[in-house]
Amino acid sequence: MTTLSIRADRALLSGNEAIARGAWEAGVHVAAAYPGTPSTETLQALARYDEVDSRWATNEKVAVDVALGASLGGARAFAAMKHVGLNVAADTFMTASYVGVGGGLVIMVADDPGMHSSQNEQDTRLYARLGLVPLLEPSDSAEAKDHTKLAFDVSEEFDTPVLLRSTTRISHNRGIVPLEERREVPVRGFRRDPAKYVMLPAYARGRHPVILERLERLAEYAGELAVEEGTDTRVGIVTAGVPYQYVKEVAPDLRILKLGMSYPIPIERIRRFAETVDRLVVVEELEPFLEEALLAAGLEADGKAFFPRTGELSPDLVRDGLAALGVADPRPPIPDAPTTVTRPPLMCPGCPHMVPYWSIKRLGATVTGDIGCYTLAALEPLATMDTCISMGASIGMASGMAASGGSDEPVVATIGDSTFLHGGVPALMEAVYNDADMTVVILDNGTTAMTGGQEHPGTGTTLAGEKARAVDIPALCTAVGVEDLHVVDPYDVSATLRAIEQAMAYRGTSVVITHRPCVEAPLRVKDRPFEVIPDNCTACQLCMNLGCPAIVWTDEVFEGRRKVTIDAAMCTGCTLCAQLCPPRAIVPVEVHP
Amino acid sequence: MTTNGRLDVRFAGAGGQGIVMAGEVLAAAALRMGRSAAHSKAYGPASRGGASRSDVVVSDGAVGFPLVRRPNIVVALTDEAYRKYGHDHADDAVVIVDVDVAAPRNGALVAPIVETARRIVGTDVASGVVGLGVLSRSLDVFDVDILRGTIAERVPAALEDANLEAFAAGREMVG
Amino acid sequence: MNEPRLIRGNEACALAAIAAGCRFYGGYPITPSSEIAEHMARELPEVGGVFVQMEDEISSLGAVIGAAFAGAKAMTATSGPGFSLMQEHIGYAVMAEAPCVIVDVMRGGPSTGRPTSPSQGDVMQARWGTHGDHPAIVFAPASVAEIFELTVKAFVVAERTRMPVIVLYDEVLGHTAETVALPEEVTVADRRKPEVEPEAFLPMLPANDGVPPLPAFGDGYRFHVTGLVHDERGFPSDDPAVAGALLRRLHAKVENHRSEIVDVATSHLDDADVVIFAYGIVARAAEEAVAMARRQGGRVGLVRPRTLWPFPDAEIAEAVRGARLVVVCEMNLGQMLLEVERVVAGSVPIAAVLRGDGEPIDPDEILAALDRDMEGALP
Amino acid sequence: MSARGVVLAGVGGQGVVLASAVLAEAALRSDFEVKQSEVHGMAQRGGAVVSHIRYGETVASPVVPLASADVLAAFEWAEALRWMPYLAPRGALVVDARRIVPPGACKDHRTWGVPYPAMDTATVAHRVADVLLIDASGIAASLGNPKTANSVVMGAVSRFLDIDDVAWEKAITRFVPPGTEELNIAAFHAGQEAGSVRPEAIPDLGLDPIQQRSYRIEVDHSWCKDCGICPTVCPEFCLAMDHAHRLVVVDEAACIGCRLCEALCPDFAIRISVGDPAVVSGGAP
Amino acid sequence: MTTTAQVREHLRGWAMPHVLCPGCAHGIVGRAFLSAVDDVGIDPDQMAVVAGIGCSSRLVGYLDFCTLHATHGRAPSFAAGIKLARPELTVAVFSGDGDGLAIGGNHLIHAARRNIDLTVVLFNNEIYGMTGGQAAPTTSVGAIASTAPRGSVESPFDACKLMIGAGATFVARAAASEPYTLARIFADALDHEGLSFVEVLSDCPTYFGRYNKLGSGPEMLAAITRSDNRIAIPLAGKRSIPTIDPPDLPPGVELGTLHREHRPVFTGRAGGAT
Repeated sequence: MTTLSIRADRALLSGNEAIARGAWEAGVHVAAAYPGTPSTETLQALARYDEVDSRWATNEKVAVDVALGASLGGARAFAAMKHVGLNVAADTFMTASYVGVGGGLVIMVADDPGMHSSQNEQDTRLYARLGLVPLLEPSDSAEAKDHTKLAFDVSEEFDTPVLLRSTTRISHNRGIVPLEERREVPVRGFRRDPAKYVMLPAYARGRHPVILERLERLAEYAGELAVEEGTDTRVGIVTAGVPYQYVKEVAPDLRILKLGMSYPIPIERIRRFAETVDRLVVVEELEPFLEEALLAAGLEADGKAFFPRTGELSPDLVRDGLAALGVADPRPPIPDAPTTVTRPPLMCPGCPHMVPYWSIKRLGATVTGDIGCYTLAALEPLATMDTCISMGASIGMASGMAASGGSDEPVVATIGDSTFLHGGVPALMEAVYNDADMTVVILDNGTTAMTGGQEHPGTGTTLAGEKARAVDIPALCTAVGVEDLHVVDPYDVSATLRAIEQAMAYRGTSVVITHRPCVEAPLRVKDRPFEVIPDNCTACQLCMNLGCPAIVWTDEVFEGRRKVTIDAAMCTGCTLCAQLCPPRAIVPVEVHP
Repeated sequence: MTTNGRLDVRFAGAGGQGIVMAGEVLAAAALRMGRSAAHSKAYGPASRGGASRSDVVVSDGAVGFPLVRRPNIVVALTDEAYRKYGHDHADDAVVIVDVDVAAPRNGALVAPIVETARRIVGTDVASGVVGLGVLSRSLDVFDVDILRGTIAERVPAALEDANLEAFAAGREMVG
Repeated sequence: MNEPRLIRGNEACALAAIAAGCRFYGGYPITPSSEIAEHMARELPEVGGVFVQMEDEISSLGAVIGAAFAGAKAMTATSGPGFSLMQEHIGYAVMAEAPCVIVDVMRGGPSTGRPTSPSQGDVMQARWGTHGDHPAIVFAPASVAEIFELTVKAFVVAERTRMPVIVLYDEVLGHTAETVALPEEVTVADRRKPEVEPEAFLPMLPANDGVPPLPAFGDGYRFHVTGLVHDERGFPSDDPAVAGALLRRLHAKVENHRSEIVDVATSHLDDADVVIFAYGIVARAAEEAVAMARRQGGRVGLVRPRTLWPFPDAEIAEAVRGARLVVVCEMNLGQMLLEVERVVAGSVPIAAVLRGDGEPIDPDEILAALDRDMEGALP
Repeated sequence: MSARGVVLAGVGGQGVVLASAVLAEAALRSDFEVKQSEVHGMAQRGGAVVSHIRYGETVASPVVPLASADVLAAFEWAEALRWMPYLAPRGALVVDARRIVPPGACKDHRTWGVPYPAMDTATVAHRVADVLLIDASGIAASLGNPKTANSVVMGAVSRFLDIDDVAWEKAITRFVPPGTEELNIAAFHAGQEAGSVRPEAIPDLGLDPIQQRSYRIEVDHSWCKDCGICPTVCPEFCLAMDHAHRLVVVDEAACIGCRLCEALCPDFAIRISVGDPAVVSGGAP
Repeated sequence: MTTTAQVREHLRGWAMPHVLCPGCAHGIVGRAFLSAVDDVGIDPDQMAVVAGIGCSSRLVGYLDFCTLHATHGRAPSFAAGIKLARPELTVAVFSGDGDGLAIGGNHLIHAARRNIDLTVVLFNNEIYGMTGGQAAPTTSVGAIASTAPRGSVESPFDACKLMIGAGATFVARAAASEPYTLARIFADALDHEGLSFVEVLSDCPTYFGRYNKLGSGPEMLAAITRSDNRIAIPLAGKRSIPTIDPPDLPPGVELGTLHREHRPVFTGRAGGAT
């Protein structure tokens, strides 16, 4: 048996790690982001490199502001976010296109086709067209790193911000990536140029033609970046990103034009490719972005007639399309999957969000929710969230809901600490300002839990792990004018129920801050677990209403109902089920000496 | 001594000299002699040392007022008790005092009662019995055998002989 | 009758209680009543009864009332300070109609006063001590023999009327041994039990005499007892009509049993110019005084209520008719005097021999008063 | 050789992602091209977790196409069934013979999905070459740490892959928590030796359907004081306070007859009685 | 736990609804008690319940046993009289914290010392409810009452420790929020020969809850459960992160059967103790 040595010049990296590596190798100086699946790990990976000033921003707009500022200061700058984050950042993004850059400015946006953990599956390529900004689209980890480095060069060469579009399948796919050294790029320094950087209407009017001219040059560049492969000319595939891999998987010999830069679209380059094949077909996820551009350019092309516009593609869906086009074997019949139990995601054992929602459900309210772990409260058994739209939307929506008079129950907005600081504060000011009769429950768990426990301005720690000033959320609420403010421990069922009830009863904008650290981050909470004394359990299953995954059935039945047990390995000892258990059947596991 | 069929007797002494028993013996003996009797005594702190009293009313018929008014007979065992309880007696009363009493009235019978009790029984507690002996000899009202029998009943068996001896010693003091 | 023997007042009280069927004693030691408790502690268990020394007089009467509802004839005994503490439960016993007997061996007061001295200072407290407008039944024996007699009677009356019945005498009587020939048997009474089935039972529905039948806890009748104003079901009521009717009935039932309760002794009244009013130990001095006065030729008589409460208005009025002077003698500064004044209502002059120093009133004192206050009463 | 495909499936928290990292690393150390794909985010929180690993001379798609996985390794029975469509005809199925019943399937009345499937290898045996139902959790526990069950499963998986033990061991050493390397390697080898267990040998969870009764909730409003306690204790939300803060029965059909409302009614005002029989709940099939 | 139908058998239905406030948990305690009486199999004709004065004490009027609503604090003495006079009865005492520990404290400890075979249930709601929310001997330091408008400054009694010290032979503390445990403990207490004392943590939403902003019945019941040491201790010690202050949790109490011994029972009769 031989011992294989792993080579130091390559590594198995996720797309996000590869992008971070690429940014580092490209000599990036400043990076800012707001966490959002599937983009989050990018900045966390970048933060491991000492040369880079990596930081969490309060939201995506701030992240782009920071990156643009750094860029105008002459440094290479990077911002990362998920697709919906770009909506938040769109204001700065759109005008950044006009001002151009100092140092290279790359904005990584991770789309989530299939909505594994997102509220929509918008296609970021449309933002590129809207902003007249070039967009690069890698198809695997190795390319992700290469495209990132390229993006910085393009940015500086064409004086434009560059979008780097990933998708879940790129970001969370691991592949082998060759590793290179960092290229140090000197910070050029800020060069005063009000006509370029101060977008007064008069100056901006001057910039628009510049941008359009830039776009033409970029389209040409995009054509040079495109790669042609394959010999089977029955169909020519135009594609980019991970769908390219699916096409290669299903029909490796087909003629393929793989775009590296999918905006601006290199129409002329495609027109030339089209001449080499019988039939032009676009394989792209989500919107018919390329397809429509080709049709508009007078090229005959197929796409969404064969490949779905919703959800993410897969080798199987691509096979289905190619088979329909007659260039691939149809997939073999696949027997139906055996029926199995549904397994929706759950809050963690000991999650401090459980009781606030349990309480709201008990009290009855119309709940505008927000983005975070607590969105799971929309599902059984808590089933206590009536809306969930976008980061920070809960508070403003509650204000509007209250104004509408359409809810015959109290209106409650629920929002996490990170989300509150991201987008909730202005809305809270609006609510207080307009005296909205509503309650805001701020679920403060001291972290950005949904994306895996990132720091934020309220946590007192930076991305680099250094101590920072923490936002005092109660003081902030007071400062914006909240008069009915309650801070409670959500592990105290009674106090939580009471605080929320009192806040709901208050006429005006009231705030309840439930205050307990997340059980997973930044420290994993694991205390003495609780157990069920079977003799005492009356199988009411009240404890199960918390939605704690550590509580499960046993085979023991009481009056026709199953008793429960607690998985000691999962139980964090949060005491919540024990507080709810009326027969006192749930007690701490005895510690035997 | 004028009695109208009623005799008021007072034992005065210190706690622990057996005056309550003496009174009870006298009352019980009176009952046996076909008369009525009432016995009362000082209670409370006075009964625990200091001056105390033990009163018996003996009547041929029913006892009217059950308390001793002006005693016809006084047996006083200490000077203090005599001064407190012993002086307010009928003019023709029989007064028997221990040698401890400093200034008994004229005609009082003075005897070493307490000392005799100590000598015979070993403690002061038989002083009352000695006093009863003196009384029974001074005044021919009580049947001596009944008194002896009553004493024998009331004292602990082990002290029966000593008490009877003390009673006899009391009687002997009267010439 | 048994052979006469020397019995102290407190012992007679205990003997009477046992003879009357008392099988429960709850008490707290206090001079000059303690011998009753001591006797009961010795003797009650011998006859199958229960003795418990409680932590205070409040709980003593509480236990007694509890025992009463459990079917026992029950009593307690105390003296001034303890009697004060018992007032709360005397009221409860009246309201809840708990048959029981309370003995107050009076001593000098107020407050701790003179614990080992006699007094008649509690006679008004026995009437009015507990709050609210309530009836009272109080007996005042004047001798050891009467302590026995009236204690037995107290049990009889308590059972017949479902009332707490108070026996009042003073330290002297409690501690004095007198020649008594106890009766061989005594007349006892048992409470009336319901005749209806438990389902039809209304706990506070009175019989014709105003007294509701009383089953014991555990007899199969499940009922509620309360110190609150209650209706015939025994259940609290806020209805003024119910409250008014209840209070009237509580009074009426005592009135209905008046002939069994009220007991007044008299002597030498036929030709009396002077009538002495006295009760308890003072009556004994008065008797002596009457005898002395009569020996001197004075026409002096005695009225001696053995029932203090309800006050024997008619009997006293009758006794003083034709007298030229009434002399009220009591060991307080004039409590029953007020009642006598009320009854005599100015028809006869009233003199008083009052003593509040803790010493018994002497016959000579009364005699002297007769001399002083009624020239010619004594020739 | 065309790319190998392995699908690892389990429940959030079981270590699926770690196991797939080990496999990818082992393949990398065997000088293969490797792609591995997983989904982060919500699915990790107690939900179903799946990871695809593809390796070979060249690998295009990071995702295993349907019916093409050489091995489907499931750390839990229901998850094995869920991902069966990915398994190639006559591929190998490795399953830890344990059941993690999601809370949603545990409520007797309020299931929010399909009930938990019976453990019966016959339902899948006809579509696979090898069914290896191993008691990985039991083996791991007997080795001293139940958390090494995923290493046991990977040991069993290794029997169907062309990656040598040295690569596996190095990969395990790299990814498992420090201090547990030896234990995990031992677990891995135990998995290589593990024999298949018969489903009948697995203790029954008692998931048979339960004959449910229906219940009547009677509120004696003349006794009830509308204190609001019972709605907070009713596990099935049958009771609620209306806007006038009066008690109302909102969902009698959901009543499971636990009688908590009775026991916690200070006013003796609630009566639960057994209603019409024969309402079968959504228990197991 | 018996059903409402069964429990109602032990109620004087004609007297209901009872006088207690909405959300007052005393009724839950009463129900658990009735359930225990049923479980233990006591003949209702042989059951006597005595109460003092106060909200909890009013409860006995609704129990279809022989019931005696006594004077303030004195219930143990009435109960002693009943039990001693008629030993075959099962006798229980319902008392409030003010009733039992303040005015009746002496009776309570002496009942324990004598070890009379009674079951004493002390309803602890930390306040005088019937009289309008005055401070009780159980009011926590800092808690607001109408006679402690700036917060109570007196240390409260630990009733169970007091009773253990006084010689009670069965001492338990339970919570009104836990009817099943309550019924079990009541059953044990009723079975126990000698004085059994059960302190029940109950609530007073009308006064204590209102003065101290503790919510109404549901919240106060939940708070009782949270104050159980089995929960309060793990909560207080739970790991936090530096930037989030550890929650300021009030101290908890010990629940459960705290003391049990066998000691001769006082009967007041010849032959004395059993």
